[in-house]
Amino acid sequence: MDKKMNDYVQDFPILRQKVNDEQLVYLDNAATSQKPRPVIDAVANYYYHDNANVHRGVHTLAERATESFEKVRTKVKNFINASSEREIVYTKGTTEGLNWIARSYGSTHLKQGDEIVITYMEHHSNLVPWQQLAHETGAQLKYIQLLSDGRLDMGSAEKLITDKTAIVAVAHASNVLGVVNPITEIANLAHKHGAVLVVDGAQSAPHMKIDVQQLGADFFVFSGHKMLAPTGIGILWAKSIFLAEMPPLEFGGEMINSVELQQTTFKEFPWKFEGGTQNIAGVIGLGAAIDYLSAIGMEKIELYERSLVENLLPELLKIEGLKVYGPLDPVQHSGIISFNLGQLHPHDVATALDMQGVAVRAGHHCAQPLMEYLGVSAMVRASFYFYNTSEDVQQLVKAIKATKEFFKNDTV
Amino acid sequence: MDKKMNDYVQDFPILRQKVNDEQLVYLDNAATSQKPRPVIDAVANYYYHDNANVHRGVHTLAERATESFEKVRTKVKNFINASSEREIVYTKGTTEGLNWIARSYGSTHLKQGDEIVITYMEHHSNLVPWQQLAHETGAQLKYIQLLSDGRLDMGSAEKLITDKTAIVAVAHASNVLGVVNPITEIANLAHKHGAVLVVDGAQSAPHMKIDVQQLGADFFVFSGHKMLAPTGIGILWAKSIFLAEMPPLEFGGEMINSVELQQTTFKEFPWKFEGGTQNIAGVIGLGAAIDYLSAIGMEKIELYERSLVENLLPELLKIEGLKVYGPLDPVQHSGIISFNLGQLHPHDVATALDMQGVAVRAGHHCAQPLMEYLGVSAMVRASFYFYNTSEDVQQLVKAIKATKEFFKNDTV
Amino acid sequence: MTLSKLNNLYRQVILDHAAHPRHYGTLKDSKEQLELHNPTCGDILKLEVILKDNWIDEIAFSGSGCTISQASASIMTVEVLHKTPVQVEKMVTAFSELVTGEKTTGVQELLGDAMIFEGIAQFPARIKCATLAWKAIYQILQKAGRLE
Amino acid sequence: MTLSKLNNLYRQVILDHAAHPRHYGTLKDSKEQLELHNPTCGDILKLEVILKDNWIDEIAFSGSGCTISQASASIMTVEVLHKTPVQVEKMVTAFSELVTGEKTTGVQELLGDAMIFEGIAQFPARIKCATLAWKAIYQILQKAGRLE
Ligand SMILES: Cc1ncc(COP(=O)(O)O)c(C=O)c1O
Ligand SMILES: Cc1ncc(COP(=O)(O)O)c(C=O)c1O
Repeated sequence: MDKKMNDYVQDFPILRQKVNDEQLVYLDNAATSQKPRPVIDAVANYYYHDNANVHRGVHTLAERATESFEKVRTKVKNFINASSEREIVYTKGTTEGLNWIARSYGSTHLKQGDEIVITYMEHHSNLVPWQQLAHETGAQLKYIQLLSDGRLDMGSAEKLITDKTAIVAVAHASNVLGVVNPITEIANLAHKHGAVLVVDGAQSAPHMKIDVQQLGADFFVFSGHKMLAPTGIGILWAKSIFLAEMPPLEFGGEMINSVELQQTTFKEFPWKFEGGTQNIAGVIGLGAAIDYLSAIGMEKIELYERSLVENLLPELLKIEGLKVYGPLDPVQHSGIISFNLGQLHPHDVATALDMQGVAVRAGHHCAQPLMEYLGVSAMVRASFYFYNTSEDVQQLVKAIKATKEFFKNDTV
Repeated sequence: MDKKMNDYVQDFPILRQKVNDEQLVYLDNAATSQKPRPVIDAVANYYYHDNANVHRGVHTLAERATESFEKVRTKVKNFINASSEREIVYTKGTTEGLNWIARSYGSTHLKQGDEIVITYMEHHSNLVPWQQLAHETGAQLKYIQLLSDGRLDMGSAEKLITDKTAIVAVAHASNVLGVVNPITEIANLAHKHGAVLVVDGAQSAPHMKIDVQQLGADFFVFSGHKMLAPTGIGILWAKSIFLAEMPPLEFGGEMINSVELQQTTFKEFPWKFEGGTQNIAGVIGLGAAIDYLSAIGMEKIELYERSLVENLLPELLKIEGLKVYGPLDPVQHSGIISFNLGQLHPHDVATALDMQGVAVRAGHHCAQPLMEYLGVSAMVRASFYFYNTSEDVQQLVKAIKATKEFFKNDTV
Repeated sequence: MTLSKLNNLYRQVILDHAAHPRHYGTLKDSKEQLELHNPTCGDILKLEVILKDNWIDEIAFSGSGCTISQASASIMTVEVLHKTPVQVEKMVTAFSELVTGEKTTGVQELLGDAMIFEGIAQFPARIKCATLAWKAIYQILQKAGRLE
Repeated sequence: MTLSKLNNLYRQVILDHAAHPRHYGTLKDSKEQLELHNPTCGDILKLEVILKDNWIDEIAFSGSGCTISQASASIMTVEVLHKTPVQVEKMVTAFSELVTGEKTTGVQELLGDAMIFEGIAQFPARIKCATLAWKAIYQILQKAGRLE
C-alpha cells in the first residue's frame, strides 16, 4: 500500500524542494495541509473560465459559477453523510464556525446557571468562544479531565455532563495528543441530559471517514485548508432543526429576502448565514479537494497514516530523554505526535529540525490550558498526512537524533 | 490611452471566450471583477512553493508564508494611505467589515435615542447591519434623501446629521447610480456633530485613488474580489484609536495572547480581530492585485473608465424608451450605468443581452430601499472596468438596440 | 441578427400571455391567498384561489415580474382551473421536471399549454422565473390542507 | 552531519549563557518590574530592575524560554547593568537593527557581548526570541518614566 500511496506525492510540487539544502519533509500538516495540483488547477480554471458572482446574475458566467458553487454543497453533504445539502453552511473555517454556533445558537439558548462542558484538550478555537459565551450569559464553563495517556476520562465526562448542561463541545481528534475521542458515547451522554453536542472536526475530517449521523453530533465544523482545500473556506454542519431557528450573524448581500427601511427578512438556511460575497473560488477548491480525497478513500488514508505511526512511535520511544505525549500504543494514536527532547526548548528543537529540512511545529499549539494541565510550557509536534512517506519518518528520526547530539553538552 | 489600456485585456484569459456563440463582453464588474494572470499565478505559486500556516511555525515555509502575509498589510496601507499597517484588518469582504464595525464599535458605543444616518442609495450590506444595530440598541436609523439625478441631497444630510448622530455610514460610490459621494464634506458634517464616519468603499477602491486620511473617514471597508483579487478577502481599515478600543468578535487561533481556564487576553490590533486561520492565499492574491493596479495607476484607471462612459452615455440616451438612472452628465458618472428599456422587465433584457455575449446584471442590486425610493422594481446594470474596451461599448449598444427590436411588438 | 435563439425562450404564446395575462387581478369572495417573492430579481406574485368541493373554482394572480414569470403565471392559471388538488400536484411535479429537462415526454396532456416552457431548460438562470407561479399554487393548496 | 549551520545560531557563548544564566532570579528591594509573553511560543520573561540616580543599579530576570531567549536575557542583563536609560535606549535600537541585519557595523562597543546574536538574522523565525528581553528593558524604563 505504501508504494501506491507514494504516488500521490507527485501531485504536491511544493514537497519537491530543498529547505536549508536538505530535502523538505513537511510534518506540519495539523497546522495546514499542502495542496495537490488538481485543487490548485480547479481554482485557477475557475478564474480562467467561469468566474462571476453567484446567485445574482442571469448571464452565462453567473449561472455557471452559481451551479458549481451549489454543487459543492452536495459533495460536502456526501463527504460527511449529512441528510441534506441545506445543512451545509460555508464559513471561513473551523474558528468562525465554532464562534457562530456559540453566538447564534448559544446566545439564544443559554441562561444563567446553565453549564457548558468542554475538555482540557480543546484548541483555543473550541474554548474561548465558550468562555465568552459563559461570561455573557452567566453560564458556567467546565472541563472534562484526561487520563494519564491523554485520552478523555469518560468517568469525568459522566460526572460533569448533567441536566444543567446545555452544550457539550469536544474535539473529534486532538491537535496535540493524537487521540480520537469517542464521540458517539459523548453524544449519548449529552443527549441523555438534553444537551446538544458540538464537534470540532478540524483534525478528524481530513484524516478519516466522517458520518455525522452515526457520530450523533448536533453540530460538526471543519476547515478546508487542513484537507487539501484553499485557505479561507470551512464548513459548519448542523441538524436542520437547529439551523432553522438560529438567527443569522452577518447581514447584507445574498442572505436577504427583502429589505424595507426599518426591517428585513432573511432567506432560508443555509443562505441566511452567508452574508456578502462568499469565498467562491475557495468553495470550488474544496469541491476538488473532496474529489481528490474521495478518490483515494478516507479509510485508506486513515490506515496508511496509522502505518506511518507504527513505524515512527517505537523509534521515537527508543531515543533516550524523548517524551511522547498521548497514547504510546500506535493503534490508538492518530498521525499527530507531540514530544519533548529532554530539557531542550521545543523552539530550539524545531529550529534544529528545520536546518535538516524537517518542518515541525513548536509551541503551545493553541492549547494553553492543555499545556498547563500537563505541566509543560510547550511541545514539538510532528503531524503527518497521506503524502508523507516512510522515508519522511526516517528523516525525522535521524534529525531528532542529530539534534540531540548537537545539544548534548547542554541541556539534553 | 485607449490603445495602451487595451493591452491589459491580454492578462485576462477569461475574456477571450465565446458565450452563446458571441464574443464575451463582461459588464458585471460591480458584482465581481475578473482576475489577471499575475494574480492567479501569485496564488498558485504560493501553494506551489511557500504554503504554510502563518504566525505559528519556526520552520522555513511558515516563516516565508508569514512574511508574505504581513507584507501585504504594507501594500494595502500604501494603497489607501493609512498611517500604519496596524490599521489594516483582514476580513472576508466588505459585508463582514461593515458587520464587524456595527457589532464591535456600534454595540459598545450606541445607546437608546442615538441616531445612525445612512442614505437611500446604500447596498444592503451597509444598511441591514445598521438596522439590526438600531433594533438592538434602541437607536434610530435615518436616511439621507437623493436629488432627482441620484446625487446625494446635501441639504437633507445637513438636516439629518445632528448632535444626536453617533454614526454616519455612506457608500463612497454607489453600486447602482454611478455617483461618487462627497465624502470629505460628509466627514466634516459628521465630525462637527461628534459622529464617526463609516465609508463603504466596495465600489470606489477598485476604480479610483483612495486616500483615507484626505477623505476624513474614520472607517473604510472594501472587498478584494471587486479589484482583481481572489474571493474571500477584504479589508477593514479604521483609525488606530478605534481599533484599539474595539472588542474582537471571533475567538480562537492566533488572535490570542494567553488563555486560562476561565479567561483570556487578546493580542494587539489588527491581530486580535483575525481569529482562526486566515485566507492566506487570498491575502497573497490581494497583494498581487494591488501591485497590478498600482502599476497601471489608479488615476489612469479612473480617467479611462470615464472615457468609456463618455462614449456610452450619449449613445444610450439616443435610444428611445431607454431610461438611465443617475446623472446624465458623463463627467459625473462612474463606470456603472443602470437603465431600463421601456416596460421590458430587466431580466428579459439581461437574458437577451446574454444571448448576444453581453454579461450584465438585472435586479434590485441589493438595494431594495433605493428601488422603492425610485419607484422601480428592478434595473439593468452595465458596469465597466479598465479592461473593457470601446468595442465592448459598441457591442453593448448594438445588443440593446437588437433587444428592443426583438421585443418591439410587445412591451417596449 | 443574433437573437434567433431567443425565440426558443420567448415563443409567441409566451409573449402573448405576458402582454395579455389571463386571470390577472383579484377575487372578491372568500379565498385562499399567498404572496411569493423571487429575492434575486424582486419579482412579486400574489395568487388567490377559491376552492369548491374538490376543485379549483376560481383563480387570479397579480404582482409584477418578467415576461417569463408573468406568462408562466397566466398559463398556469388557465391550466389548473377546475382541476383537483391531486391533479395539480402532479402538474407541478411534471412542470418542474419539464423545465429542468429531467423529463420532457409524455406530459403533453397533463401540462397543456405549459409545455411551451420546455425550451427554458437551455436558460438555467430563468427557470426560477417560470416555476414561481407553480410553486405558489402548490404552497396555496398545501396551506389549505388539500394535499396529503 | 548537517547541523554545522546551527553553530551560527547556537554559538558557544549563547549555549553557555543559556546553561548558566547571569542575574537569574528576583530582587528583594523595591523595584520596577514587568512580565512579557511571547504568545507564539508561550515563553514568559519577568524582568526586575532597581534604578538609582540615573542608572540601572540592579537587575534580574526569571521565567522560561528557549536557549536563544534565555541567553539573550542573560547577556542583556550583563550589558545594561550600570548604564543610563538613555544609553540603554540606544542599545535597544542597535540590537534590533543588528538582529534584523539592518545595521551590523559600528555597534560592537555599544552592544558588547550581545554582538553574538548577529548570526540570528539568518533565522528570521527566532528573531523574536532574541529581542524579547530587550523589549522588556525598554518597556520597563518607559513605564518608569525614564525615557523621553
Ligand atoms: C456598494 C457595495 N457595498 C457592499 C457590497 C458588498 O460587498 P461583498 O459582497 O464583497 O461583501 C457591494 C458589492 O456587492 C457593494 O457594491
Ligand atoms: C482541533 C482544532 N480546532 C480548531 C482549529 C482552528 O481551525 P482554523 O484555524 O482553520 O479556524 C484547529 C487548527 O488550528 C484545530 O487543530
